[in-house]
Amino acid sequence: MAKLVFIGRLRDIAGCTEETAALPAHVRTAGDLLSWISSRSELWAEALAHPAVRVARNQELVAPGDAVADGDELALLPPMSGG
Amino acid sequence: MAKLVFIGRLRDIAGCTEETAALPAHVRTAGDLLSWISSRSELWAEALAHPAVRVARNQELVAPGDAVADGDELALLPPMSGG
Amino acid sequence: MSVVIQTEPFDPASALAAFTARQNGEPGAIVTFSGHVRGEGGLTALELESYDGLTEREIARMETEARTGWPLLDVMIIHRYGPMAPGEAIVFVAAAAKHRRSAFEAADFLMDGLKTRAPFWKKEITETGARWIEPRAEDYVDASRWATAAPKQETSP
Amino acid sequence: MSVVIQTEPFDPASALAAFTARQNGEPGAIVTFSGHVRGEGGLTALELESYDGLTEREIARMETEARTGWPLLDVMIIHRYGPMAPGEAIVFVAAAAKHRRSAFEAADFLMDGLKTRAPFWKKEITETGARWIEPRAEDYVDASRWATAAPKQETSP
Repeated sequence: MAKLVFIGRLRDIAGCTEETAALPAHVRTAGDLLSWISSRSELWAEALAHPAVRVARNQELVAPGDAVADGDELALLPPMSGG
Repeated sequence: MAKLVFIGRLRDIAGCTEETAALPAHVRTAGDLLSWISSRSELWAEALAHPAVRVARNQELVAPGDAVADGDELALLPPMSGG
Repeated sequence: MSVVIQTEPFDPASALAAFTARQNGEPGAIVTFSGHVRGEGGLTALELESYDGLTEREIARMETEARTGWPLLDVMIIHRYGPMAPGEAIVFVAAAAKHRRSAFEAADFLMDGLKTRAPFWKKEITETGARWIEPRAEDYVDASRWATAAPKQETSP
Repeated sequence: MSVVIQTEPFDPASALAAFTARQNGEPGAIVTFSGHVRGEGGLTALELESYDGLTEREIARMETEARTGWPLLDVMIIHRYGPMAPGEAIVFVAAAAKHRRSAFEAADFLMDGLKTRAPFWKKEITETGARWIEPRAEDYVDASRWATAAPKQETSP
């Protein structure tokens, strides 16, 4: 099982802060994770289509090709904006 | 007669702050003034050769082609540097 | 060098006082940026969300990038999160260097990075509701200026 | 808007406090530059000479150029002259705008102008004597950046 963390406006879409989920066998990378969540609904697909959407694995930013696995804390991050 | 004012390191060369001088007939512009003062000595020629040397007429910056005349306060300004 | 992420309000002038006081007289140039909540469009509050350790770590990484790219004598970054009122300071960046070009460029670089790469998420709260806001297109364009050329090192003292 | 030329020492942090206090919450971005006397090379004092009305008038002209070139909400310039000790502030520039790019560029522009076009003349006083100093070659190069292209206007709010 992995812990999915929803940040910012993605939390509004998820309707919750966190979710414990079994990653399907085909979800092996951060990019796979985004595709998988995108397939949940049109709303998710739209929200994750922005090129600045990122994934953090155990609170470290990862690239789309980086591995994700059961046991990870996987955060879905909408476009960041400080300042 | 014109009042010549020497600023910054040009005062060190002049040896005085101000000088009252009759402008020669051929000194009609700020550029003429610089040439005239340059002819006083090698030291003056060197000091006024820097392209950032400027003339102020009655406390307004003027261009080399601008007129100067008796009665003016003519300041010779070495390269400016604030900040 | 200091990076502080906090929910408490802070005063940019006091931050500049502290930053100046901790210099040893070496820097000729100190550039600061203060970002404030703008009260336009009926905004009643701005709320910034952070994400645990990621936020502080990514900002510390930007600070390291700035010090690698420019010959800086000191850097200070203060960033607020949580709810803020119009007029209040969100962010303060100070960069000290011998000469002004490095201080200007590093502060500019840090702000472009904070606007587009700092793990914060912003919600505008108005009388009629709330909405998440994201970097403007210009923010991404500004940030891209630094990717194309390595920052300059000073060529003379 | 304010331009002050003075012999008295001043504190950049207090200047930023005053500048921030006189805003009405509109500016999102405030950029400041503080220039300090560097104590290197055995410097005991820096002395800046001004020239009567010319100095204030030329600096006011630069301030107008900055406000013409960028959509600024406020500008503050404080410039000292006379003798100054190492570590003391020589100059303070603050620019306030809705967005940061205008504030950064205007402050940068003003400093390049002050370094090369402000009617001040600088003398370094060391234990072994005094010497007049002039802009570095880089200062003229920096200043020439602004002559080639008209400053940008902001394209969006």
